[in-house]
Amino acid sequence: MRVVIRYFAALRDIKHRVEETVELPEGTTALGAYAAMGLPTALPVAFAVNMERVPGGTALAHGDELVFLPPVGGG
Amino acid sequence: MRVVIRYFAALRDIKHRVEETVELPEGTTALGAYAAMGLPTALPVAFAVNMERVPGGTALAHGDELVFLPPVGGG
Amino acid sequence: MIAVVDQAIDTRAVADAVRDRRHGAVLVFEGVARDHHDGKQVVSLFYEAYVPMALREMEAIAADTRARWAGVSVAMVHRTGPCAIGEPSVVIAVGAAHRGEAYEASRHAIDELKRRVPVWKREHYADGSAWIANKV
Amino acid sequence: MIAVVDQAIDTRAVADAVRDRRHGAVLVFEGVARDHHDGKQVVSLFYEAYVPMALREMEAIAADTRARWAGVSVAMVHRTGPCAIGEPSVVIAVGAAHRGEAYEASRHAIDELKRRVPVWKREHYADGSAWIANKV
Repeated sequence: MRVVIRYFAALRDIKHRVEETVELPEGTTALGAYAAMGLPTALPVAFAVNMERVPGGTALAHGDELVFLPPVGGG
Repeated sequence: MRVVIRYFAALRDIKHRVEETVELPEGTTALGAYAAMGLPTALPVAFAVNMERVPGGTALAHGDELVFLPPVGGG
Repeated sequence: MIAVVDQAIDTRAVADAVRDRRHGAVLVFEGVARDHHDGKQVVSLFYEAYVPMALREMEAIAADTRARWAGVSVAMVHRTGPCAIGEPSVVIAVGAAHRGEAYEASRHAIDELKRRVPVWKREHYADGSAWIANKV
Repeated sequence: MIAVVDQAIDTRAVADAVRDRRHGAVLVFEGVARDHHDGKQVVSLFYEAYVPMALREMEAIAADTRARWAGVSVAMVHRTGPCAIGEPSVVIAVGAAHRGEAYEASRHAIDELKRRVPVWKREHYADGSAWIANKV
């Protein structure tokens, strides 16, 4: 299945990219995708699928937009 | 002794004046001056002498500026 | 900036008076003439002030606020005369390093202003008017 | 008005968006870029946002605030990109019939914005920069 991943803040710095479209095995979870992208597991990220916060164990579906959310700093 | 009295809000409406200079016997208190001016004793006024809030029993002095303060409504 | 003015208050100028590079929060309170009170339709407001004492009290409130919340800046302007519905009758700006103290200091300043600054409000209705005291 | 903008926020426009003849209080919170953080000198800030989700979250916070404090109006604007010291990075305006609910609703809105809206802040120092998370 194909998933769009967008990167922000520290993750954008690490990946040197804003967005990418990746092929992942059916059943891959948000957390699984994070590991598959080779991102540091020590980072306390949250997950958003199609702009909804979801638990890391959430299974992705074809066409999803996945974003890893580092701790926010707005305001 | 001579005292300047200034009127505001409901008291200005009653007295139809903004300010007057009156002669009062030595020892007159703020409350005494209020009664002497024929103002309604039912009104819950406070007293300011020379712009300081004072108790009604405060004796006035020559040259004082006396103001009767109806309940405030600023803000 | 502490002032009593007899024309429209320039809210931006009051806010700008508290700006400081060390502040992370600027909180601006506007008390606005509203079109109703205790179920009655209000057409306009009129404010009267014992101006020199009002300024003294406002200065005292600002000083007290700065003493309680160290490092905050405070500006307060009250209007007198006629005030149309929707126009601010009072503007209080507080600048602070952090938002918690900005909210607390601002609330303290407006509560004290309403309690002790010698300003009186007359509400005008379609069929008359009345002097309205703040609830204590 | 709910918006994410990449230029200076027009605070007056945000405040004007909540004005209503029924409101007696308008409270405007500006979060401002300040020149220090945890003892370090800050030269400037840079904000990055996941814009469509940030807008969704801000809309949800505004709706929640209006639901909790019936009758209040809420407007929120966050800035992205570089933000100079002294400039607002966020402006939240709340209009309410009475000041008590204006203070509570405003505080709720900014606390929620800092907790859940996907915006990130990079602080620039004389000798580098760092992404800074809000304290939870």
